[in-house]
Amino acid sequence: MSITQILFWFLSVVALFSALMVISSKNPIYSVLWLIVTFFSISGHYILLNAQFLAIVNIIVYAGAIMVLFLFVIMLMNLNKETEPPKNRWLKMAGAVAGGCLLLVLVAALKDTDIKQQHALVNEGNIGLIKNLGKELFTTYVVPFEISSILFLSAMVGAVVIGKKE
Amino acid sequence: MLTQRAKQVDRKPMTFLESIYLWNILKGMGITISHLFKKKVTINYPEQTRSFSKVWRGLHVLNRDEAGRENCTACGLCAVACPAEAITMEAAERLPGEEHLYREEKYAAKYEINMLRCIFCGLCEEACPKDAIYLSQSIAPANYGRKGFIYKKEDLLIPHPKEEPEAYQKALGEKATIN
Amino acid sequence: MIMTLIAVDWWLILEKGVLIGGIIGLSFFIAMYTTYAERKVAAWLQDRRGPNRAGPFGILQPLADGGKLFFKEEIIPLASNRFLFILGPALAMITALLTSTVIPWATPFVTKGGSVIPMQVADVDMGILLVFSIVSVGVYGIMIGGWASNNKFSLIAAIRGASQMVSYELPMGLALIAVLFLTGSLKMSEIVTNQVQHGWHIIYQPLGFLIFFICALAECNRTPFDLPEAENELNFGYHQEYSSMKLGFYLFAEYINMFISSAVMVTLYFGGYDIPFVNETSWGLNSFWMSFLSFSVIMTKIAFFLFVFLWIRWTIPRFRYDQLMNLGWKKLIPLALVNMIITAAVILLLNK
Amino acid sequence: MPINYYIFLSIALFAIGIVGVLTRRNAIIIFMCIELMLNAVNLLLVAFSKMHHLNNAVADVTAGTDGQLFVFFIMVVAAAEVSVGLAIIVMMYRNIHSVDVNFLNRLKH
Amino acid sequence: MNVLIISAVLGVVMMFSSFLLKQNSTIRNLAIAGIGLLFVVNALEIGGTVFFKVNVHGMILFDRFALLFNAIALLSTFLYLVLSARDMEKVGVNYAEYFALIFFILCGITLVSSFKSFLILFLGIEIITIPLYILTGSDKRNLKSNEASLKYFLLGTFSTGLMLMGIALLYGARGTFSTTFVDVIEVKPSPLLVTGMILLLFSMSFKVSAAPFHFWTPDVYDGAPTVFTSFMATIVKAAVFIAFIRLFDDSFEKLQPQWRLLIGIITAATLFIGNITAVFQQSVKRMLAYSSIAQAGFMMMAVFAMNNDAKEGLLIYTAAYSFATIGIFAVLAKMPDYTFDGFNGLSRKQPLVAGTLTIFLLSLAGIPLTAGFLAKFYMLKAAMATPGSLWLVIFAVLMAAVSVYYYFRIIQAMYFKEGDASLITVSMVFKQTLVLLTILIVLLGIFPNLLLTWYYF
Amino acid sequence: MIPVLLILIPLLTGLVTFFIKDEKMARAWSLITSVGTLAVSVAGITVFKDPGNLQRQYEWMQQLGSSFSVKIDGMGQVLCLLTAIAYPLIFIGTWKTQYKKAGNFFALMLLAQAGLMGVFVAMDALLFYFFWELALIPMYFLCSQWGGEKRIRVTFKFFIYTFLGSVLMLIGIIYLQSQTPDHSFSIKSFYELELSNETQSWIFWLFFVAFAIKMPVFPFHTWQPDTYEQSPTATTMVLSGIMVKMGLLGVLRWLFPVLPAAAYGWGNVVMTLSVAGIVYASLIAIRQDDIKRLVAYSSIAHIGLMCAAIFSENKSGMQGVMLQMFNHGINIIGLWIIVEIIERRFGTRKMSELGGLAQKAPAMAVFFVIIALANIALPLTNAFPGEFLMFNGILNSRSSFYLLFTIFAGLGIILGAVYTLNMIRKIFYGEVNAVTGAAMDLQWNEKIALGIIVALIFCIGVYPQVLLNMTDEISQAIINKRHVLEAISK
Repeated sequence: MSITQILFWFLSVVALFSALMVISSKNPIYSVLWLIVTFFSISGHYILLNAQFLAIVNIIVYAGAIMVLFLFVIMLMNLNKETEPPKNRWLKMAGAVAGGCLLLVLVAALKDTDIKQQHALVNEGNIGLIKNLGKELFTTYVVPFEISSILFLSAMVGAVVIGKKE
Repeated sequence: MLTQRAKQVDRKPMTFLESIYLWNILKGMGITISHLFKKKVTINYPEQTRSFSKVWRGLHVLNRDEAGRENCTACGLCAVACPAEAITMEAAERLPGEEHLYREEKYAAKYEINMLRCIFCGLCEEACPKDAIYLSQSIAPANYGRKGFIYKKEDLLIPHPKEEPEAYQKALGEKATIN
Repeated sequence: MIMTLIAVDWWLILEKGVLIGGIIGLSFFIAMYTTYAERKVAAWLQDRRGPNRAGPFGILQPLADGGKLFFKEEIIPLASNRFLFILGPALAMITALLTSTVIPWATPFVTKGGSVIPMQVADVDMGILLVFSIVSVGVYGIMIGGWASNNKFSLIAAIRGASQMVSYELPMGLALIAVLFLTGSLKMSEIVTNQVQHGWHIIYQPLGFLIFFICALAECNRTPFDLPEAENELNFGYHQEYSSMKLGFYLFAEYINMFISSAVMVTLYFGGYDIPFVNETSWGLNSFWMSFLSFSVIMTKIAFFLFVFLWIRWTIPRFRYDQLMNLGWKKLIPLALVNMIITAAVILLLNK
Repeated sequence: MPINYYIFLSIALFAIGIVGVLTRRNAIIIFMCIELMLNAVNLLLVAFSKMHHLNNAVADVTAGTDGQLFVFFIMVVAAAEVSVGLAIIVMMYRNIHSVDVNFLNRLKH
Repeated sequence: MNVLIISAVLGVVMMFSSFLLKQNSTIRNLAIAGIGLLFVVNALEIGGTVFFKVNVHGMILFDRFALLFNAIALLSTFLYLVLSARDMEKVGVNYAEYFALIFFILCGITLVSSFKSFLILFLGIEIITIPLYILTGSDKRNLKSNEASLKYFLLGTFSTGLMLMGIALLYGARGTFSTTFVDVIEVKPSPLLVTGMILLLFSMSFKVSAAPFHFWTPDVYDGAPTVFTSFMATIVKAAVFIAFIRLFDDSFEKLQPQWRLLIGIITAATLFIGNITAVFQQSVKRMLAYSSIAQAGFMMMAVFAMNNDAKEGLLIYTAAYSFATIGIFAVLAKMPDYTFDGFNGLSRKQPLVAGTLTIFLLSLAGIPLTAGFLAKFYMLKAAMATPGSLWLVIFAVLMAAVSVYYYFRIIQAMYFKEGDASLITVSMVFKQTLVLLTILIVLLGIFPNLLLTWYYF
Repeated sequence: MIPVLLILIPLLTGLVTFFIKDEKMARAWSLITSVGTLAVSVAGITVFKDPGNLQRQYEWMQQLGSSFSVKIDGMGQVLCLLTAIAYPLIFIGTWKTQYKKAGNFFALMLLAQAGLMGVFVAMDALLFYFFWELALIPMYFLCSQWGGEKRIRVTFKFFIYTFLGSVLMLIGIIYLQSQTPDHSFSIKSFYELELSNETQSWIFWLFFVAFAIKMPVFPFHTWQPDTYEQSPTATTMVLSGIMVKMGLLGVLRWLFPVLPAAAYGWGNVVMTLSVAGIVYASLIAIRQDDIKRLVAYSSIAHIGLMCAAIFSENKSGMQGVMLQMFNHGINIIGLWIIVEIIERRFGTRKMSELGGLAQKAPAMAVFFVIIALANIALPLTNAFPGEFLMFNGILNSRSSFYLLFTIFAGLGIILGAVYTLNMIRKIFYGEVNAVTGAAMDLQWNEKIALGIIVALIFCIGVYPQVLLNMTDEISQAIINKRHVLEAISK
């Protein structure tokens, strides 16, 4: 067990546990908080993989912006109380079973994939550093980058259309 | 208009430069920073007290004469004059052998001023025919309870001029010189 | 297992541990004395004297305040969410402290053995972005605290604070990008080195600095953007239900934030530990004094900025909420964008 | 790290997200579970990108960069989606004061 | 490339026009002129004139297929705007923004019709769907619209998640996001590859509302303002189908044994559910929603068959389906009553409109001499060419016969039932455009080469 | 050029008719144009019968392998002539019938004619399918708009039935096309196909169901009586007089030569169905009170006979069918004209409410009796040679059950005589009642129409050779083709 492995297992357990808490918490606020924990542990994984830029962006975008918005909305809606009426238990069970089945199927399908002997480079490799990513982003991927600006424009217009009081 | 400092309100729409406020903010900051170098007006109070004006009306004092006898005859004029009805008293007959204590045949056995009611107007002083009560230059100290603000005769009486001359002089304050 | 433990570079851990401890201590110290300075400066600007009872010139005042906060009764409202109620101030404090990790506090210190100890906890490749990410997480301290109090004033204040911080992060980042154009790196150390070589960024980026500064004010919830704590509207803001040291944490976190943001501004625009107009490396000082000197230089600059923070607080009145948002979204962001574009254009022209 | 671990970890996260989507009724939480799914994908992509980097770094120094850039794009899109989605949820809430998806049956009749 | 860039620019222009232009009619005319411009530049690109030389690094390829589809989509959009742009005023106050969103969607459509990289596919689909969420919910005071929007949004993002997982797995297997399949497939393809492909298949089925992933469609189409339903049920859906076939043609052609049966089942289920459920609908709008599912089933046959006929046929199908459905929706938007009975006796009040509507319905039902017939014909022909698909073809035509039932209910209502259905004022231009649509449909139905020659130009 | 004209004239004039608002004008216009069509048709048989005039091919959808290829062969001549004659007859016979929006009515009628002509002359499978549907759509509108009370439901049933059949046929067509070496829809390529027996046998049903529904053959007939009953009579005439021939033509031209082995294999089944249909329809017809339904069932019986005769697979049967296609069309139109008159005059179609018309309207009675007797194939009437040939064909068929088929078919004829005579008795004889009391005799237009029909009945009854000459070659060709292929498939 090297430090890296310990960290990997630790982060994985945290990620899975908090993800489970996200879907099982009764209080939406707790769900949000657990989700933030998940994001942090995923960021930890990124750092482990030496994808520093993504780790930081993940925190800035997801934890720092997206989840804040979620928290905002939940707080403004005052959903802190147990507002979710008990759902049909069978339906819930069915959902869980369906998800579990999907997991099983995926795991079974990918269990003996041909690349299972391969490794992901941990702690090394500098492709995750901003210099390399930036260079690639603004040369090869400049067209998608510009296209995503269209996406943002449309989302902006959309948010205005939806949000503006009439 | 008297001061000539009134300024006509200007409701012109702001120009762009004005609307970013930057210049005005800098001006304001200049004003505040200039105060950094101004003389501080604060007085370090307990160490350094501020002198009262000559006409300051402070705590009441029940006066004695040179021999240390109380001036008050419990006539009640002060109580009547008091607009806040802060003064109450009870009179008593001077017994023989108490001449060194009280100047007249009648004296105030009990004399109370409720300092929470008192407005320090000085009318009691005006009303007193015997020069028995006057407002000194000290201020009422803070206290923890209401009771403490009802000043008994003992609290009000000026120290004895013979037995404690320094305290008497101090309590007399500048009032003495006026009289 | 043992081999793993042996393989760990304990010396590095020790070194970093000391550095971290030092910086945390420094942060606390500065924060404490900023509270003192706040009162002092307020007094001076208002022609008063300020606290002067505890110790000479009142310099023990922060200790007294701290002591008072420590010994006050801890009140946790019944209807509040106990865990989150405690988590809020803790988060605020943690995020405030974390930011200092990437700031280079002084020139590296070279030991006798020749090993170089950078005066920086971590020279991360992402440098300034890390600061941003931590700052962006800092919102949660306020939000959770405000919400967990179960008090509508707290909630409103928390939401105000959070939206304000989220909004002002944008122009801040945009202003920063112009700086990054100049340096070509996100590493804090390189940003400083670049300034040592080419002059401070404030010369090239006055507008950018102004925007950054305004945003820093807003990020720290300082006047004129102290809407989350607008006493006359919201009783006391998001920490209304807090008392004792939890309140202290919030207040402290704010001052630490001020300190760190001053440090960031100094690093980004005012050359970090660089002394202007002179070439200090040629003085032939030994490494320790060099570090010490540069550290005092950076602290002086930080102190100046802290003073400016306070100065502004006692000069400018609070904004109205809509004005705040207008300023952020309609003025600062376009301005920052223009700044960014102009910078980019100029750089392109000069490079041609 | 063997790539298998990453595959299973992210598939597990993905499945948890799906279960959340299927079992919860609160629209916001469903939305959050979707974000969780996206994050699982991101993690997997990064792991794969490092895997390909390890395999191909000799031939191409930037091998695997595209995976991380894709993650970047996913994050970008997720941000845009969130802004729109929350706007929709809030609009909904304004009208019916609930975000329970089980109330979304008015269209059925 | 022309269309992509210019439509993005036009979207921005429309954004600004909301506060620069006061008159709604000016905004509308500007938008229509913009689409016209787009059509022209697309035509120029087909002719070989490309204004913008952008190095796309092989991520986008504007081949004939894409350009031709763009032409169809733009023409449909043009007609759609001419017919329905006026009705958007009733939806809400953000008139110009709606157009801006439509232009952005057109950007997305050009992307999904020409992608060569999963990244572009993903971005394109998102650019299409995000504005659609908005347009669906744009009738803010209407609860149904809100709900439709939320439902669409949740399920849309969910399917995006599936798609991304698929893409991730494919990336793991191949190490590239390019859709072109250079790998030599061994006897047993990698599980990663197959799983990824299946996830992509599911999510694309979601987007095109193929059963069993169709359940959002009726609600969303029903809840959305009718003008926008028209757009999303036709042009957008067609675009996603183009993406679908492109994806499977480029990437998964060699995996055919893995997906053929699955797609066959999906196709059959889509046909079945779409047609059978449509029969029981009382509201025309809802019926059209189910009919769109049914038509999607037919279009799925192109994916199933995946040969040259399928591609040609899909082009015809998109054109035929879009033209007809746009026309029907345009009329529907003018109806005060969306039930079948609401159409009673329309032929007496508005013989011309009823006549054109009949042609549209006949085309949807696949009656010869309309484009709809040829479209279905192509699909059947394409499917027939793949071995072992006869069951599907027979099932499809049976379902086509079922579809006649509900399409003809409208015709019956219009012509044979007593009633006084009437339209909210229709302009002369509206009628002329309807006639133009009719002519297009019939022309395409008789001379499909008018369109298809350009494919082989 | 002739076949193109036959399609174009009604098509274009029909489109024009939509815009004629005045009823009189529309009626006159459509009559004139239909006479024009008739003239062209006759010209095609007589003056311009060189192949160059009877054949045309235009480029059309080459990519699909389809072309606009039309040709009038012997069978086409008969059927085109029938169509061309029938239309003026129908228009004249129903001259007095009032229609709402008459312009549309006549326009649709003419469009249907164009479709029918197309079906009869199309030599390209896709084209054939096009016209097949094109003929259907106007009929649907005609029946639904101008029909009786239950028209919408009933005609819808009719439409769905036929549409379903036709799309199944479409599958067959597409399949065959995909099997042709040159991927062509032309009839030539189809004829040259050599498919395995199994393939043939399932494709056979795809086609046959479509044709059977159209004819209709026994289990597929349920739409027919209702539709005939509910449709306006003019439309019913087209339906029963001409349209059913589409199915027969389909079998003869598109089924037999293309799928000979299957036709041979399934022959017994089809014949059984047909014969069962004859008996079944006749029995039901006996029980009918409604004249329209009675005629409808009698039509089923006749068509059943024709279908059986086709599958008898010999020249006599084939020729009989082709002859009978024409005769049946003429006869049944005549019947319908009278039914229409009765219905219009008396407001009822129930035989039980009528009676004694022979006294009140002797001219009508005469015409009716002649036509009715022709319908049951009395010698000297036109149906006699046709039915004779058909029976001959069935009797000579190579099916092992030929005797059984003949007996049952003959039984159908006898039953046909029963219900036809019964009808005559009930309507024209017996007591005059309140309903028939105010009857008036035929008017000029009815007299003209019925006169022409009766003339035709007798002409062909006496000298069927004209028609037999026309069909001789084609029926021989069909049979030959079959024999050749049979030899191959053995």
